[in-house]
Amino acid sequence: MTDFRQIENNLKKEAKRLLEAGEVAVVLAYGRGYDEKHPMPFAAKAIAHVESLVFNEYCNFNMARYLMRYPWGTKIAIAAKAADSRAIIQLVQEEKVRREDLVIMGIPAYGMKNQKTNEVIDSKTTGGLYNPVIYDILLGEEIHGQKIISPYEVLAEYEAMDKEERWAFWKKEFDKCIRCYACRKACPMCYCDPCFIDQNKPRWADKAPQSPGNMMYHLTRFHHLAGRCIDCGECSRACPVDIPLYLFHKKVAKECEEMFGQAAGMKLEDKPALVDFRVEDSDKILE
Amino acid sequence: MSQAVTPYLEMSQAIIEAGGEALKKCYQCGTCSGTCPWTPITHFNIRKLVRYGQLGFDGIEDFMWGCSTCKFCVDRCPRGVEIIDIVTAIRNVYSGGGMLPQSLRAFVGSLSARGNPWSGDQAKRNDWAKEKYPLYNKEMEYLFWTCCTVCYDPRNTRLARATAELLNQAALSWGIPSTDVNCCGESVRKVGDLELFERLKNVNLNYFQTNSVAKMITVSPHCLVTFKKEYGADYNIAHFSEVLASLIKEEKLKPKKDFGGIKVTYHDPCYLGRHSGIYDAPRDVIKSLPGVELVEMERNREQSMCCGGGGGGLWMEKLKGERLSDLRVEEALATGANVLATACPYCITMFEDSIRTLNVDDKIVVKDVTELFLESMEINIDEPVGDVCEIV
Amino acid sequence: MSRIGVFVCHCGLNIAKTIRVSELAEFASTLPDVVVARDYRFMCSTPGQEMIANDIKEHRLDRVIVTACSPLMHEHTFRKVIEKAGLNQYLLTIVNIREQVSWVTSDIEEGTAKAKALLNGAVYRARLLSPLSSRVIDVNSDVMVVGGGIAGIQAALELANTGKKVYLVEKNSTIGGHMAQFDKTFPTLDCSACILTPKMDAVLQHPNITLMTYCEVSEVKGFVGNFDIKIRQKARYVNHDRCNACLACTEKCPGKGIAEWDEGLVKRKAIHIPFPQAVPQKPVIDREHCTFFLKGKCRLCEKVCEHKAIDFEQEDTFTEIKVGAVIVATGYNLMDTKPLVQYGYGKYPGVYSALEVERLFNSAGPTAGKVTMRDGKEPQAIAILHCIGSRDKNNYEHCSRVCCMYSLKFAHLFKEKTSADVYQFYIDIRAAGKGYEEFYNRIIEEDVKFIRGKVARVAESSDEPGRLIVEAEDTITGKFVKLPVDMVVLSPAMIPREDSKDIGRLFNLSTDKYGFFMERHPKLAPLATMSEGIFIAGVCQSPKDIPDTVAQANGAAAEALTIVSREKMELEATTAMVNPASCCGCQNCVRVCPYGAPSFNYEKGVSEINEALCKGCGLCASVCPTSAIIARHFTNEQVLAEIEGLMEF
Amino acid sequence: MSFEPKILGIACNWCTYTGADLAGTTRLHYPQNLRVVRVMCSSRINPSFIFRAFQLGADGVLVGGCHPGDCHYNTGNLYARRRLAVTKKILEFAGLEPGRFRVEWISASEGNKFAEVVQEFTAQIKELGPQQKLKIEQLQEKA
Amino acid sequence: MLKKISINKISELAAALMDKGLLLAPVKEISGYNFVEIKDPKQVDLDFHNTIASPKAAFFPHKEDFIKYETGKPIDTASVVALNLPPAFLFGARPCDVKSFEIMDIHFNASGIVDPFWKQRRETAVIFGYAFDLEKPAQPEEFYQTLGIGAADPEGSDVFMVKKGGDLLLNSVTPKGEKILAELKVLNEGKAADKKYYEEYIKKGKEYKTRSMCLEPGAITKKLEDLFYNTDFWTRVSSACISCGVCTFVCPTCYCFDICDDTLFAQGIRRRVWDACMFTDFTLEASGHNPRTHVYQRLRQKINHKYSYHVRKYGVISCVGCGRCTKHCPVNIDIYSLIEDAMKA
Repeated sequence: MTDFRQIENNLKKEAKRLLEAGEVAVVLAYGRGYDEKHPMPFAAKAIAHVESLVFNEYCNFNMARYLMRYPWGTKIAIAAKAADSRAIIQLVQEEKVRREDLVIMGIPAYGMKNQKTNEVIDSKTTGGLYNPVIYDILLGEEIHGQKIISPYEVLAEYEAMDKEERWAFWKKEFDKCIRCYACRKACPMCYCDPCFIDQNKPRWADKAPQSPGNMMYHLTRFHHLAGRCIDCGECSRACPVDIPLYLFHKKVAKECEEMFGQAAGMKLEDKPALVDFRVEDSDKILE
Repeated sequence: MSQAVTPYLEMSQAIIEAGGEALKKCYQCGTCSGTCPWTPITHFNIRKLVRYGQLGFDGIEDFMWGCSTCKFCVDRCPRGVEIIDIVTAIRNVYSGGGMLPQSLRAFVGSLSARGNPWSGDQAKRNDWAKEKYPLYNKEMEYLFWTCCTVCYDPRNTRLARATAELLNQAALSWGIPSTDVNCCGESVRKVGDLELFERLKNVNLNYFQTNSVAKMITVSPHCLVTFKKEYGADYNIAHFSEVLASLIKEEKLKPKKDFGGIKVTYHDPCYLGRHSGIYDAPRDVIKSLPGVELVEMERNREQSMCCGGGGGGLWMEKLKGERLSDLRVEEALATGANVLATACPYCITMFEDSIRTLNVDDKIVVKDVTELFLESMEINIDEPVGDVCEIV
Repeated sequence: MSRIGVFVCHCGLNIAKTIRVSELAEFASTLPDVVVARDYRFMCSTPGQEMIANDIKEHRLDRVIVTACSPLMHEHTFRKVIEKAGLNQYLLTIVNIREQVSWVTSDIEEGTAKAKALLNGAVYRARLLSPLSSRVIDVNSDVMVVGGGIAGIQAALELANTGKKVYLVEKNSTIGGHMAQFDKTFPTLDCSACILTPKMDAVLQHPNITLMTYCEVSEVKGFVGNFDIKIRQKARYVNHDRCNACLACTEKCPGKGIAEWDEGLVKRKAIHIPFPQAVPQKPVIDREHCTFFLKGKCRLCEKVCEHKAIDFEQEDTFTEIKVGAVIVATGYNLMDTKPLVQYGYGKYPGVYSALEVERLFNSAGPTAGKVTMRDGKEPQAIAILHCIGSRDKNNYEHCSRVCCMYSLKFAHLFKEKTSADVYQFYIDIRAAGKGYEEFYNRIIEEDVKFIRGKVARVAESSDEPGRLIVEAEDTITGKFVKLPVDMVVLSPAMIPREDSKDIGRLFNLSTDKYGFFMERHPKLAPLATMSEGIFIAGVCQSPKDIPDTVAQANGAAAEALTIVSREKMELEATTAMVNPASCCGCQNCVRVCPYGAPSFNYEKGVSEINEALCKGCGLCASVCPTSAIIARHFTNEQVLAEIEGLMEF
Repeated sequence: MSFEPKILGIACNWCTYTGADLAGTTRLHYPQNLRVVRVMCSSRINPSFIFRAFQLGADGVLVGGCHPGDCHYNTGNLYARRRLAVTKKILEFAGLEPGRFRVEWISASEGNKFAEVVQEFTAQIKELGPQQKLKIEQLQEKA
Repeated sequence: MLKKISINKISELAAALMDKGLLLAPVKEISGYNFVEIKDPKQVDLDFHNTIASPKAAFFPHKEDFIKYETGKPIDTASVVALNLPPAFLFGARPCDVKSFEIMDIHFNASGIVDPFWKQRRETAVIFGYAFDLEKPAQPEEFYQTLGIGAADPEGSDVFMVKKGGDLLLNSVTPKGEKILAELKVLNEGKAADKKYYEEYIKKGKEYKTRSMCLEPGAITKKLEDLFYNTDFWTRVSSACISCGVCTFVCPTCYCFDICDDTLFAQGIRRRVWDACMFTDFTLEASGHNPRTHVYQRLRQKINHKYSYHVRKYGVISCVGCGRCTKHCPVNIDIYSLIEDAMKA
């Protein structure tokens, strides 16, 4: 199991060093919350703040979503677990942040827990990677030897359902949605302001939190994240009515990987899938 | 009988299904056969083998065993054809029909019965260690994976002991696998027996999982490539020459003895060089030895010539004059070196044979880079030792 | 609220036969915002058009819907009609009830129902139409040709002969390109200089051509019809106006530099002209090898020059040039074969690259046409190796098309000038031009030996020092061949110039993975590019021989004329624009647009669209997640409304 | 009387729309359930149009574009191919019958292909029956 | 009157209530409990601590249709949606939630401002309050004691329930409660011992400990007013906030809403939907100007509205300390620590 204490100390040591050397203006990591089980995303700007940095099995926040809050060109150090590092790569690909402005503190973590249900987070709800895909400093020992289980295995059960059953499942789920938009705000890739759903000209969907409007909002969001979603599972954890959004995003990510041969946020030089094309994409993807 | 032949496409389809997908890409330009070290000295012709595979002509059997999977042709092929996969697929399709040559039957039989190609007793796998070295357990950092050749082949057990000594000298936390592991299966896979390879692989995978192995060190490049490419799990595995080179750089191990100005030439084993891209680590180790001058052969690094041991070559009988290891020893002698250093148990075995048959053992001797370094630390591991294990 | 006029056409019986047109008009009048609904036998006829014009004035209509034939037929006619009547031409929607309804059904019920649905969709859409006006820009009539090889020269001459002013920009100190290096050309064995120098001279003399050698493009701004391009004139340290090309300076100069023109076979002076027939025939000083620049003394050339043309203080100068169109013809290089260690180029002196051999044959070359090796001896056996780097996934996958032919030419010249045995190692002989196969047969008859097998290795011969051994498998016999030869000639892959990616970036040309420029359409528009007004010709687009290059140069000249022959140019009106309030800075539009119309403004953090480059395809509007991009005349609201209208009944 | 589906067609101006006109000039008959919207390029189709069309009660959506490589704007339909493929996978995973959304490359000269595709697609939609899933019944959710 | 029923017979009570009207009771869901319209009596499950979303949706639903109309038709053809709902039984509301209805009544039911929809729902509904289990400790997020709410305050409920071992005591508080308890045949009479147990339970409820500090409404209001321009404070406390709006949607005392028109072809409905001050476009004006673009401004507004402006205008803090906003905040921002910080700042 990951040694959280060791990572926390390394995090503090590195944050202190970076802030003292003035290499970065802010360190995005995890801070103490109102109790042990509830840490908070935390932006340490001064040496004094380093003391309240913390790392335990509940620090599931994807800090990449805070990168866009700082003006272009600010030097930022960011704590990045496996999925977060993919989010950073995707944001660099989309030029929302520059790679040279970032000091990525990679955290190989295994055995993180979902705060609400206390289950151990595994490849069922996330991309199934344990080691950060990209990092400048590594805060812990790389994790090796784990049996590689494809994150898409959890889909088999839903893909096997026939379409009526699956429709009933999704309609029930999306009817629960109260349009609090926490999924959109929790997602590092959803940085559009204003979002398409907030607009009246054109009016894409009804405002009422009932099936037609909810369906339109969620289906369009799945499309906007196609080839971009890095499967960190933050949207499902933020949802107050527990809609399993990670399932649908995973399915779209799986299809995109099969059709376009590239997974989101894995390589810096890739271009996001839907703003790119290959002449030899086969027409079979349309059948 | 009539010279006309008709393409038998079911055969090429079977080859493609067995992993020879790249068969379709070859446009017979002849680069591979021009590059292959075997073409000038034997009747084996890799281009003809692929051609027969493409059209399913019969008569393929008599020259499909010549390839020693040294990957020189794959690196040069202008169409990027994975030729080794084609050779493995052809051998899988044909060996299924009992076409295995006589010299390989014993080797495959021993593997399926005893889990190692040397007909050594499974229980005697760790006898080379004589209980001096610990078995691996969860707390240890490294698993020192002992390849069957260094366990059973008398000459190569010395390599295992040398490595073990150096690991202790460097005070690393390591252990050797228990006797319920078996061969990594590289050679049997290249010989085409994929089913036997799967069986051997699962035994090892099971051992790795139960002991939650994370980091491994091996002395055999063949095990290195197989664990990395065919075992489907991301193991952090390194060849001992890399570990040794970094230990020297960090000054954890220092050579003492001055060799007095001897000339050493280094032979790049195909599975360490071309297959894994490790060229400099063994050279750094040699350069760190006082009183040693490293001389390079004309065919070195990416252009290195195969010793002939790969792809089951170690166990095949080769006619005199048709042995690559002989040519390679002559090339080493041409550089005026008195030590031929290398970093693979297969190469050591082949070169030992060649030096004996060319009876030049007074002019040149073959040593593993590890043995050389151990010698420089003046540690003697050659107690008078009887025959380690009876070859049944 | 809008005031919509609906006009249904019978088109004689074409529509009226399977659609109850009066019922359709009656249905139209019941729809909200429809003020007048009429049907008439021929809407496109003059009385029909007048009816529309009158109704616009009388009922103060602000939207017109014509339900008739396909918009591809009469949209322009009706646009002109409503424009004359004072209504903006884009406030019109055509409903296609002939080609897509009446002609494709025989059931009048079905036809009328579909017509109603289509009309309803049109009404929903018409409400949201907005007036648009298209901009007109004037066009500069000059042309710039980048690259002074045979392609650039040919294009410049064609354009100049039509009276257009041409700026020919060449990076080297002379025009002529690689063709000027050759001795003979296949298949006719014409002397290369004899057919090229007249054209080079014509370029020099032509009043309409401004020749700018030793110059590079440094910056490109503007768009089709209005490019302004900054040219950097590299310092020559020789004042070409005063110099009368007596070349006295070149004899005296002590400086020694590698002669690029002779592929480095010999040295040349610091102050030099590349070859005797160079155009302009005036020297330049090469800073790196001039003893004055290196050590601060000498200045021998200055002393010798009677016309005081030497000027060591010269600086790079920049000039701004305005042109309407550009032809890029930057040519090619041969791949450096040193990394392919197996062939020993650069290691064994007997291994030559093709261009080096061209210089050996050339009478103005280092050996004045005599074939002598680097050690001065005449080769007894020569091996010419094909496909070195070409047709090879690890280097360049394409076939360079011309190596087979010039290898045959070499074989002929070797046989003619030496008594050596000549061998060719090939995979396939590709002789597909006019007269090429005949040339190949002629060479076979000259007793050149062909071995079918790609060479694996060139090694030093151990028993004959100084000679080379070529190792390959003769795939026809299956034998492993070890051929002792004196000279090995490599035919390296033809690749674009190393700075082709920078030129691409300057002119917004995308390049393939090797650096060849991407044409707009491989079959139907091989000379146009994605940037309007920029054309390409010659090997910079893909490997080709001289005849094809000249043909492309003429084509590119014609295409450039289509732009510069007009004074004015009308821009599309249905272009896209960005609403900065909604733009979230994701730059999707910048990444997808093939024309480079959107660009990202980093200060404001929003995208902006250059309407001159926008073709109105709407791709950026559909990839924009926040619907910030408005695709005029096909906005999101209009399309959504039309869909809603179509689905109502 | 038998179920008459409402099918939305979105056609690219340069190829499919011209192909449809050609089907008209050659008087090829096909069922009239298709209602066509003309856009300048298949890449103009925003996937949200497709979702919105099904919400507004379309029983089937047929998108027509130029063959890859023939697009008037050169790379438009290559982007569209990827975006519409993702749209199709999303609709299928949500549970809509796969047969209801179809993309066809129809060039300006393939009038008969246009007629065949519309014929075949309309029959397929008739067999699938009315689309109840995404359709907004009435604005009032059943309390 | 006091009635009694054994806990494992709850489904019978639920069935009885379902015959009389709409039953809303807590039901177990994936990561907690929620008030749901009960379809099958066995769903009701009372061993919950508190629900994820507050029961405000019973009276202030996510979506309320006001007016139906047809575009293009004259205005008088539009029709106001008549609301005739069966009586609703809110079963198992905790004391802090019941108190929240009192605060919400100020806005929806007070003199002068009457929302007919809220008013009708409130009047027809019968609230079955349910005391917290005093043996179990309070949840770390709760701090209703600070707001002067006891763990077993019966005020505001029509019937107040207390758990006694395996039984459930139901005591009527209001006439409406009396009437319903009388009608429910399935309940049996409470004994004197039960009555005494009930009174003691209520008294003990007062001392029940949750997180608390002495919070005199005037003091916090004064403090917040001084703090208004201290942007460092607000930036620090809001640095983690992703302004998602979950806290306002689960909060029992947040009542902001947005009016919008949803149209389909010619039909149109004007309706009310929940809105949140934390949404970025909450204060977006038609001109495009948005006075509160930054996260810290929105968080400052939320805190000030509840602890400062509401007190100045209505004299009571618009918060009941149920702790839901802390429990369900995706980034674990805790309103209690924030108020503590504010008091110290």
